Formats: sequence, structure tokens, C-alpha cells
Amino acid sequence: MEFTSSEMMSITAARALSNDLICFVGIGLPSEAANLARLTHAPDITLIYESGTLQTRPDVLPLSIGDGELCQSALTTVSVPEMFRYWLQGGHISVGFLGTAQIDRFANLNTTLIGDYREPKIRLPGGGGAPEIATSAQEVFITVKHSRRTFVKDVDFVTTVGFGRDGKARDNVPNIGRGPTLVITDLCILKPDPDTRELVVTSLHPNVTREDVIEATGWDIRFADELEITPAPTHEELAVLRSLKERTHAHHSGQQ
Amino acid sequence: MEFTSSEMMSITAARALSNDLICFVGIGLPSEAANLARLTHAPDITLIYESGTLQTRPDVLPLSIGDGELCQSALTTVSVPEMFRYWLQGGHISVGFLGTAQIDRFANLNTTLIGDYREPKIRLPGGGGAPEIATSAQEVFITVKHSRRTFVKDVDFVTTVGFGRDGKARDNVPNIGRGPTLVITDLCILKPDPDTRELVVTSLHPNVTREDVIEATGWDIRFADELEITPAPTHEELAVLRSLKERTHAHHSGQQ
Amino acid sequence: MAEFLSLKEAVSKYIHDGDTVAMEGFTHLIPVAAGHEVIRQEKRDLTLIRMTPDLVYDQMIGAGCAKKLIFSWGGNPGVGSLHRLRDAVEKNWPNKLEILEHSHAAMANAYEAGAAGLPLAVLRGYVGSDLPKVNPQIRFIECPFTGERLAAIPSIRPDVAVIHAQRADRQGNVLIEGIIGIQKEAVLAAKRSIVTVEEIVDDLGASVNACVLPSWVVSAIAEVPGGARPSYTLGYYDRDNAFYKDWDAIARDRDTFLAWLKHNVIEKGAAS
Amino acid sequence: MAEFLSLKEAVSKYIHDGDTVAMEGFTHLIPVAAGHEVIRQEKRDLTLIRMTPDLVYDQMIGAGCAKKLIFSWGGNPGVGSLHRLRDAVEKNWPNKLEILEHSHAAMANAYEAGAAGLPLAVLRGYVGSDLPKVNPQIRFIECPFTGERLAAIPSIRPDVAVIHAQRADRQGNVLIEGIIGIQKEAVLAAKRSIVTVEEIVDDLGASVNACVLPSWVVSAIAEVPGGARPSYTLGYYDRDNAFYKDWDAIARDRDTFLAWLKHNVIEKGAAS
Repeated sequence: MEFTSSEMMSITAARALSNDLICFVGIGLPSEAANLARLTHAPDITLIYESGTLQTRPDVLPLSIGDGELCQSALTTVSVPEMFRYWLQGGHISVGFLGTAQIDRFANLNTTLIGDYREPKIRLPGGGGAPEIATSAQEVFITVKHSRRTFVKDVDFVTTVGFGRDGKARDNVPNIGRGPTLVITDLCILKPDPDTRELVVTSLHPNVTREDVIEATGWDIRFADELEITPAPTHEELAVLRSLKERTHAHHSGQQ
Repeated sequence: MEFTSSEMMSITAARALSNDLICFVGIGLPSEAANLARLTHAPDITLIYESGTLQTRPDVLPLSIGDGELCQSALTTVSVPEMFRYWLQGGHISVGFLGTAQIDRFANLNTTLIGDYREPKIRLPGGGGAPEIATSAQEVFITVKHSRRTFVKDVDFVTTVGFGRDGKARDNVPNIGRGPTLVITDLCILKPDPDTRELVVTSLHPNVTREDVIEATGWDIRFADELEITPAPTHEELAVLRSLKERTHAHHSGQQ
Repeated sequence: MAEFLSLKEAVSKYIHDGDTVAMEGFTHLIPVAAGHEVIRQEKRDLTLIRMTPDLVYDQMIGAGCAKKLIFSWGGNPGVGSLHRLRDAVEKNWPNKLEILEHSHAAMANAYEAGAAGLPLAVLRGYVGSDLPKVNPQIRFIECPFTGERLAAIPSIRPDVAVIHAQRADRQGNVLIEGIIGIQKEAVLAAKRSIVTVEEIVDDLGASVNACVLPSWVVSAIAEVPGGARPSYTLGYYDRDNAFYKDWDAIARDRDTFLAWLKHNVIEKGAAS
Repeated sequence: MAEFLSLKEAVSKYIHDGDTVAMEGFTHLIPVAAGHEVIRQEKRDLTLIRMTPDLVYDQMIGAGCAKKLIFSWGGNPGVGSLHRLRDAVEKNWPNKLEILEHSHAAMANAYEAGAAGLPLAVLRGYVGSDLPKVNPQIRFIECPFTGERLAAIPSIRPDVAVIHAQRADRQGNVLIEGIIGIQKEAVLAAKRSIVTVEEIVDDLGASVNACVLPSWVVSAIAEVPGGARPSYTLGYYDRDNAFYKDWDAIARDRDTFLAWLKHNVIEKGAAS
């Protein structure tokens, strides 16, 4: 079966999810992965979107975290202050899903700007929910396309903490989660080293070589001793993902 | 028309209310006065009870601030944290109505205990909403039976501030209301002196003499230069009050 | 996910001697049946937390379950005192009861901060009151932006919260309607929680923004029709105002109270 | 009590040059028609506050209404950048735009504290982030009970808040349903407020705990059917996702943007 690198990412991310997780889902690939998991091996997974929709089961992927369908298929919809104070900061979220523009070796994320804050070359959307998802969720999964543009030696701005520029930002900080435990790209899977917190490649996707990853990373990336190969997408995973995306496309462009 | 001193109190308190007021109503006499006002000269007055019921129009007097009827006749019912944070502390309440066990010359209230805190002679219910109603409401009306038991030289405990034991507790405290502006008893009406904040009798109820008030007050009470006579209850006021109380009595004892 | 248990099993499994227990319900939805089960199971040394102790705590205090009470208004609303509470505070009967007294606003904020996972609540509170003199939990902080002096109190995070609610669905999601008081905050602030409900249904029939607790924040659900009496449950039965009045005489005297307790609680086993 | 006015009268009366304006609606119920009226009335030097600026602020910034923006995520959701916002920040077009950047959690807490009449909000926020280095509003305090270091930010208390809602009744009470976001907090935190609604009805049909704003916290109500388009109003019309995608090309180029603005906003008078 042919599959794109983006499909590989969604499917790999979906596999990391399970029924008993309470998942705080961002827009884009995180939403794709979470709903794919719900439609395949984790039908009871609980999805929560920042807009206040608790335990929602959308039939198509939302274009925004506040789409109408999220609200209609939710158990209930709470206010935004309640979402951030009770459900996120209250510690009920098992996994926070984040995307990013830039990531460094300690999984710090930059979604604020490229260049200097005062006169940015490129002004990015900003942190949104990420800075607090990263510390209030019990753990964080990150999905990002793998290139020298995203995997940079030093992020221009730490919008959202991974483990800090020195890998020690979470040390003896009370009442926060474990931080990033999984980074999924279109080339590989990375996990933080238990001691140094530096990201280490633990699995290469099918047809991806070490050189591809080295080529696409702005620092001298480390590989785990026993490097695994990520199982290729199955028929069912691809079929469900593609039908989900088709339904979504039809739905969003159909509306006027 | 014959009327009891308690009827005189409710009617006098009701007269002090008007259509444009947002009234935070406590149980007992405050609730009687507020609903009497709503059923007579101030049909558009807004009543709010601590339990979260906004803009409620009960047909009978509630036995508690959380009676079912308050909720069913309310515009909506919010949570208790929201009631205290947004509606009271947010400054939307024009008048807070309070009762008390003891009151002193600076309108400080004691609803905590008689005797010493460690071994109280009589343990009273406590402050409830009063301590913050007294400072977050724009002004406070107090209703209390007039006797040496209630009008004491020094309250055993300041549960709820009037103007402090020295009359200066509100001076240069930002973001709080004006405090008690009206004390209504079964004998008279008192208002705080604009400078010293000490309570001064401004109006005697019908058939009440200065001596009655002096006799019933534990400190040497002051009288305004032009002492008024509170107009006696009208036929309509008494009729509406009595029918309200009959309906209430029937309703509460009728239920099993 | 919430476990469906009998009231007996839920109380036995989730409430232990020495726990801090919040049995909330602001006049409405008071979990009285659960309180009676705690009495029957003779739990001891509990720290009871409740904004308005009401009859249920008067009974638990009179039965000797509590060593400490955290509250903000301890009376029989519209009737008078809670005589078992007064007997414990004034005369240490049946045992010494330590009390920690707050205002309603402070406790509401403390529950809210507990539900929000914070260690403290901040409010414009206790101005000019003597309560800070008798409650070491009440501190004051200065706003770093305006310099305003504001009250700070520890958030409430009980070992277990017990509430009553209208109904639960078969997945264990709970609907709370009407005067929802502090029910959600008490459950979210607690480590463990028990919810007694009038009925278990296929569909909660909740409106889009209704107060619904997902099953993954509730430890146990017990179906206990009438579980709030003499308090009430909107849509099911009214408040037994007459009993609230009768309680004054029952509780006033130790022996009448003990007789009432024996007949109406101890000997009446909960639906096992 | 809320005044019933036309959108034109409401904006003219309650929004003044130099005001801090919060036009909230978290993807849902965005008050776009009101934003267009602000553009038509050529308001200037506004400090715009909004968690997610969205198309409405992109248009107001591009039209030169704003001198400052307080926000927490400035993109076109699911599509890309807000090009007018980037043009202002990166190239000072049409005018220099000062920005003050927070996280969503911080702004949500700041609105909540504003509605609660407090000068600050406290949250477990900004741990390890660079945002405190570029936003002087972000301070840290120590919890007096646990010593935990927590973030403190000023509460948001705008001069005026503008929201869209499903409907109002004839007394001026307003019902907000579905994704209610931060609507109530924005109105309660503001000195003045305008609510545009789809319709004015006799009975709101609100459920017992629905999000309803009493008329005495709203300054003006304007009946503006379709007032949220291309955002949406639950129960009335869907989100125009196609337009959100089309906006990317329209806004990318200054002239195409100005042409669109002239044709779709400037020359299209609001219902006066």
C-alpha cells in the first residue's frame, strides 16, 4: 500500500493513543491522529478541545477547535476559563497533543516568531494553549514535519517548554507533568533520554535511513542503540484515515 | 389598622427598596422585605439569593436561600463560586441585606458567638455570606430586633464589618462599598453619622418614644436633630405582607 | 471510569477513618443517605467540610463521626441552631470538635481553587472581620500590580467528596441540575468521589451547556432514590420543610437525638 | 437596563477612539458585523483584546483601527497566518501595532479575574517559557501556604466588550449557547458592553442553568441577524469554512485587501 509521510505521521501518532486516555487535542495533525485512534483501536478514548467541548466525537475533522460539530457531539460544553482552570490545570488531561514550527534537542517549541522578537522576520500565530498544556497535561506528544527548518539547533524563542535550553527546566518544579515523552515526525519517532532529556531517535519509519534523519536535523542527532523500524500503516489504518479526510474535505468545502 | 413591630420592620425595610436595585437577599426578614417591595411599589426590583438564583420571583417566601422555587422562578441559576466571584465580588449588587445577633454603634455585626471564641457560651451559625456582602455590595441595609441583647456596647466578635470598632475600618480601603447606610429595627430607623460613622436614630416608628429606644440600646444612643416619625403601614402594605406570609406558611407546612 | 456500586460498598470502599470528607449540596441535593451510611459504618475521626453543615452534619457530629469541622454557616436555615453542632462545640459532646471557620465567599473560592489544582484562593475578603484572628488559614497578600491587600486561603482538596445528583447514564456520566452549588468543584477538588443519584438512565437529556461530570472524574456511583431527603432534588421531590422544623426539637436533647438516630439510621440498613 | 439600539447607534455611542475593546467569541459567535461597523465609523487608536484575533481583527488592523493588540494566538485556524496582522507587526502597515502576547490559559484567567472584580489572576503558567521576557505584565508570586511559584497577570477589564449571542428577550436578557467561550466574562469585566443578537424574542427558552446575561449587565443590544458570519451561531447558521480559506488570498496582498474592504465593508452600510 502506498502512503504519504503525513499519513505515516498521523497513523504513528494514533497508535500511541489508547482507550483510557483523556486527550487535549489541538488543530491539524493532532486532531487527525486522535480521531483516527478513536475510529480504530481506541473507540473509548476521550477527546477534549480547548474551546470547552468535553468528550466529543466529531464525525469529520474540525477546521478549528471551535467548530459547531465539536459542541454538538460533546458530553457537554464548558466555558473557556473553566476548560483551562478545571480540566487542564486541574490535572485531568493524560495527553496533550502539540504541533510546532521549531523544536530543539530538548523538545522546546517555538510557535511565536522567526528572528528577533522586536522585529521578527516572520511573525507566527503564538503559543495559544501550548505553554500550559505542556506543563499541566500529564505528558505531551509532539507531531512535526522533520526538516532543518523545524529541527533547529536553537529555537529562536521558547514559546512552550520541553525541558528547557539546558534540559533542566522541569527539575524540582512541583505540580507539573512529565513533559514531552514522544515526538513523531514524518521520518521517525524520538523520545527524550531519561537522564539528559535530549531527544533520541528510537524508531525509523519504513524506507527512511539514518542519513535521511541526520540530513533533516539541525543538530547532531543521536540514535538509540536498538533502533527500531516503525511498522508500516495497515490497510485499515489507511482506509479509515482517508475516508475521514475525504468526509472532512467534502464537509468543509461543501458549506457556503 | 393594628400591626406588629415585626410587620413594621418588614414594611419599613421594603419602603427603602426601589425598582432599579439589584438586591442580595438573606433569609428571614430581608427576604420578607425584598419580596414585599417586589409585590408592591418595586415590581421590577432584582432579587438574588446566595444559592445562585439570579433575578428570581418566588411566589412564597423561601425557608432557605436554596429553596426549589427560587431556582424555578429565576432568570437562570449559576454555581455558588460564580455567585460570589462574578455577581457579588464583581460589584453588581446595589444592596446587600443582612440580619444579625449583635450590632454595635459602628454597625459591626456579630453572628459567630456569645462569649469567648475558644469556649463560647452560645455558638451562633457564623458569618455565611455576610463578611463579603458587607464589603462587596455597594451599600448594606441591616434589619434587627431592637433590644439590649442585640444593641450592645461592644460586640463579642466582629464577624462582619460595619465601620470597625473605631469607625475607621473602611477608610482608604479600595474597591469596597459604602457599607451600612440603613439600620431598620422594630423601634426605629438609624443611619451612620457621615463623619464619625456612629449610628444615629433618624426616625421613630409610630407609638415609639425616645425612652423606648434608649431603654433598648446598650450604649448611649444619639438622636438626629430633626427626628422623624416613620409613617404607619398602609392597608395595602399590611394586606400584601400578610397574604405573602399566609401563602408561605401554608406552602411550607403543607409539604411532607 | 466511575464504578457502579451499592451505597454500602461505595462508602465502605471510598471513605476511611481520618479522611477529610466534603459532602456538599447548597441546600439542594444534600447527600443525606450517604451521610447516614457513614454513620452506620461508624466512620471515625473524620474532618467534615461543608459550607452549610445542615442536618446531615448535625447528625454525623452527634453520632461521633467527626473530630473536626470546616464550615462557613452552621445553622438550621430558617429554623434556628444545629443543636448537635452546638453541643459538640460548647460542651464537647459526644467528643471534642475542632472547628475552622470561614465565610461563604472564602469557602466557595477555596473549592474553586481546589478544582483548579491551585494551592491557594485569592479574594477580596475578610475586610475588618475578626475571623482572621481565629483562623490561621486566612492570610493576606499584596497584588503585585496594584498593591491592593487581598485575602489568601488554602484551596480545599478533600480526600473524598460526596454529592447527590439527578441522574447518571450507563457510562457513568452524571447530570446535576438546578441549584448546582459547589457540587462540581467538590468532586474535581477531591482525590476520590462518590455520587448518589436518583436514577441511572440511557440518556441524561442534558442541554448543551448543562453541568455534567464525565465518568472519568467520579470514583463511584450509587443509585439511591430519595438520597437527598429531607433536602430535595429538583424534578424529583420537594424539600421536606416540615422535617427541618421538627429537627429542632429532635436534636435539642441528647437522648431524643440518640433514639431518633437508632430508629431512623442505625437500624435502617442502606440498600446493600 | 440594556438599551435596544441599531448596530450603528450602539457602536457610535459605546465605542470611542482610544478605547480598549474586547470583541470575544472563541471561534463561535464572533461579533464580525460589529467589527465591520467599527471600521465603517473609522474608530482609531483602539487597543484590541482577543484571545484569537481571527479574521475580524485582521480586518480591523488592516483598516487602521488599532494601535495595540493583546492576544494569545494570532492565526487563521486550520488555514495559516493572518496576513494583515503580520503586515502590521513585521512592516508597520498600515500603522505601527504594539503587541502584548499571552498564552490562552493566561488570558482566560485574566478575563475570569476581571469578571470577578479582582486586579490580578493567578495560574500555574509560563513555566520555562520566554514569554515573560517579552511581556512585562507577567510576574510571579509565591504561594504563602506552599511556597509554590505561580504566575500572576493583571486582570483584563476593557472599556467595552462586544459579543454576539443567539437571542435576547424584550427585557434585554441575553442567552448564549454552545461554545460559550469567554463571552460572559468579557461582558462582566468591561465597563460598557454591546451584544448583537440573531433575534429578539418573548421567551429565551433557556434551560435552568443556561448561560444568560441579565439586562442590567449589558449596555446595548442590537438585533443583527447573521452578525457572526463567517463565524457561526449554533442553531442559526454554520461556519463559512470556505470563506476562512478564501481569506488567506484576499488578505495576503494589501490592494486586494483594501478592495475587498471597500466593497464588502465600507460601502455596505450596517442596518441603521
